[in-house]
Amino acid sequence: MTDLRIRRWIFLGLAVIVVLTMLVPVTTKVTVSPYTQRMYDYIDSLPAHSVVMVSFDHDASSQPEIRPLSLCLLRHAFSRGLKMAGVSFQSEGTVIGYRMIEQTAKEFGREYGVDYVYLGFRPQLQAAILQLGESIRGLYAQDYFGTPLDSIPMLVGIDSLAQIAVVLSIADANNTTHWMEYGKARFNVPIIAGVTASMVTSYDPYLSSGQLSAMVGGLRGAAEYERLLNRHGAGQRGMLAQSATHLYLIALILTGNFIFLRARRGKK
Amino acid sequence: MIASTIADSRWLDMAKLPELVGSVVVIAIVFLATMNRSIQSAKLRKINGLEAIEDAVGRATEMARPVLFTPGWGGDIQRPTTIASMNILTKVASLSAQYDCTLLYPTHDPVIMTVAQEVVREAYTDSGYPDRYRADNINYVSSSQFGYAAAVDGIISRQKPASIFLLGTFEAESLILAETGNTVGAIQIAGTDSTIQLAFFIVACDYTLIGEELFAASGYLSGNPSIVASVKAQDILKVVIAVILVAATIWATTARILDIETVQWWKF
Amino acid sequence: MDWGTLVAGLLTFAVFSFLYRDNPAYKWAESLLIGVSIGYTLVIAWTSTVSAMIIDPLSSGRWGVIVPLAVGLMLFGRFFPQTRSWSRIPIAVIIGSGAGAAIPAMLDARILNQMSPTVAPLWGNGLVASFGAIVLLSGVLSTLAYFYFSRERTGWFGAVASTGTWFLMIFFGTTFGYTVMSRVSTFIGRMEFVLGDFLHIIHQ
Amino acid sequence: MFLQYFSPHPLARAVNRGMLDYWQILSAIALVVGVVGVARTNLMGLIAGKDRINRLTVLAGVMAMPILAWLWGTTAGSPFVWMFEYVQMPMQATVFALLAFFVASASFRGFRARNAQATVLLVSATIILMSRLSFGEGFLSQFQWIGDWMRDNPSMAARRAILIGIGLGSLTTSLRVLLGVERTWLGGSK
Repeated sequence: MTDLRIRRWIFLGLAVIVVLTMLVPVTTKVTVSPYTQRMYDYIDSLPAHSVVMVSFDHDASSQPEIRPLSLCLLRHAFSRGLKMAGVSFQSEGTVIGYRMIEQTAKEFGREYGVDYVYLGFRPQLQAAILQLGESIRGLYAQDYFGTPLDSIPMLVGIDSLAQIAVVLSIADANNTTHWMEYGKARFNVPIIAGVTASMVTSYDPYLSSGQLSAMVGGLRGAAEYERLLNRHGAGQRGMLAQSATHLYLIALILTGNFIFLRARRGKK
Repeated sequence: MIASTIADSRWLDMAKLPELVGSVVVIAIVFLATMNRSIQSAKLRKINGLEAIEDAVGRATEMARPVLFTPGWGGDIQRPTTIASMNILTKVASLSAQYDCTLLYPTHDPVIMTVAQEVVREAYTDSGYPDRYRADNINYVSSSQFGYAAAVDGIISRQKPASIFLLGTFEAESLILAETGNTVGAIQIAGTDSTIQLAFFIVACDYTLIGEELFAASGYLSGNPSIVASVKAQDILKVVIAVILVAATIWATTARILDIETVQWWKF
Repeated sequence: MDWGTLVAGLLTFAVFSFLYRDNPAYKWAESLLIGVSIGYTLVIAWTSTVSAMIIDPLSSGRWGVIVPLAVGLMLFGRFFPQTRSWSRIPIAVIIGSGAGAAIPAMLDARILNQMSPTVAPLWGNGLVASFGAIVLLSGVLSTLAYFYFSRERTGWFGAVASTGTWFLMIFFGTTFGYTVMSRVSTFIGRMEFVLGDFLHIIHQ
Repeated sequence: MFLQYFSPHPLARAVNRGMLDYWQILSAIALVVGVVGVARTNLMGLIAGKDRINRLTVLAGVMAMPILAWLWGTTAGSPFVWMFEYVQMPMQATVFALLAFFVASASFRGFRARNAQATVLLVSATIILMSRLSFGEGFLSQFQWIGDWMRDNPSMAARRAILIGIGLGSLTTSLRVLLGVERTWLGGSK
């Protein structure tokens, strides 16, 4: 069999496994990791009415993975009575961020301009963060809908990162690093992050060095968070498919090696 | 610390003093090393990926197929990584000028595109073949991450480059490009400062420049004594860092064993 | 089903068809994606840069933006042979200032902050912690040795540097494992859309 | 830009802000240069009669988005956002989802126990995959702490060293640029 044909069979196998496991209505029980617990406790301990800046630092493409997690974090924050200021430094995250924040605010009956506000997109993340440290109005004269910031009740007396309790960066790439390198290092605002699973290792050192105050990652993190919030959601639903795929990948690694080692022995 | 977020009339923020001292020391070491004649003649060890560049371009020429070079989606021109990638581009461009091999350079950033066009044009001119330069082959494809990935994938599967250089700041698109490159049987030389993507490149590519190796590349390729010396300066700094780490660890361990409260001078 | 979901579903399948081989449906979807995403970027650049940073300040009499604008416009010099060298100026400014800004930021986040947490007492916090601290310190040191360029890898130094390779391999393996989770999750999330919103096989 | 990092003085901040504005303005201007290139290539292809439908699609996409935005605005619910939510977003997410498949083929092909180091690579990847299974408590949950330990110690060590290395590499590259030793980006070494 040629390499290309083997590839197609591998692809087909993966598709079949994921589709089948998603159709099985079984939920697996996840254990909550200390990371997720730390994030939960962090948000839980913020005083009510403090302002959280939510930065949607991800692209449309990561939405399938990160959506369950964003929903969890936003729901938790709204349920705690925190005020949310949404921003986005990834143009594609703009609408997504608005939809997320709008949806969860509605669930909790929060009012635009009083409990949450959406400022929209600005390019050049690092430039923008430095500017936010100086003056929010310097970066955003108006919110997403063109209302001047001065006529938004929630933002009275708030004009720089110094008045922000914490920045929640929902990210699929290195953007949280910029928040730490510029926002935290320079303006000392705490940073917490909801990230894709692949970013977890990258951000680990920052977590242990304290540049990142808390972090939760991936669909698994969402499943754990859903459990802490006592809600059933897409995170928990995806876990069986996730685990089955991991087993499939392990099987592929083993088969690959089996073929390789046998071929090598054949040569000897 | 909050004070540091507010502009005031002080010229120096005392909280940033360690960084300032550090920067001055680093700059001094690099500067002195660059000027020092004996350091300029330092010998550098081999880096596999760099040695393979010439073969890769030669292979493409023999197979009458193009060479593809792309700097990834994550960087902008200000990033040192992009500058480092440009150094290797110069080498690849002058080789493809000499061998009369088509060089394709798709990018996600128009500023990078303009710089790359200059770099390649200059390399072709320096090699004595200005007429072989085609500006159209160095193009902006799309700023969106997966728009870029889809476009480069399309180019790879239709033009079937014999050698692919993935050098720069990569994010999730890394494996999409590397695996597609693999299906057309290309030799792939990758290098990035994005730590997660390194894992994928290691698995999927023939040669991978790991982090700092990418930056050191210009010392190797240009042979410019000042640049060689600055690579040597990096090594000197590494020794300094190692000595500090060991000294601090001994300090901390001794303090712990003797149970003494001590200044944690290594915490910045 | 609404139009949007239908369009999104069909485009999803067109992109997945690339897994079998490059084909006209994928090619068309790719062209559409490229076109639309460039158009999208143009709009974003217009609203957030041209309109917000150039037109608004100018129309309200803040002329300061003219300087960066004029330098930036020199980039168009590249279209004419006589003025080609002009386009290097804006690039030089951006690279120079970028390099200046990178130095302290890199030192702080990439070097100092990575050094501090590596330092921990090697003894006195229990066996597991000690073992961890020893592994961590020796890992950092040997991997640094791997990146040492100006010395051939022979003798004791070669041994240290090759220990560094082992740590690197563990890191790559671990990262690969964790990243795989993310990729698989994305596919699962996409299938939630295909099986749920589009085909209505599962109910959310 | 280097000195302003350390200073809270208003002048330093103003210099900083001006420079950042400039970065942003320059990328917008360069975008025009880039799009002109895209349009030119596709128009020439269209005239030459190669691959007409696809080239037309690219051009239509490039033009449609600004027109939609200009006519109906760009907030949630407008046609521009519809195009984004139902055309651009699903396709991007799907291209991303292709990665799951590529990960599978790379696992099959790339993780071969060629030598001791490659074996370490494959064993640690396998352990992490095992550690992230969600089949409840029991035997498999043992892998979780092994995985966490690997992540926090040996893997973290290598990552730190890589980061320090990258930091050093970036620093010296930046310095080389400032000292004028490194001039490739100007196009050539002159």
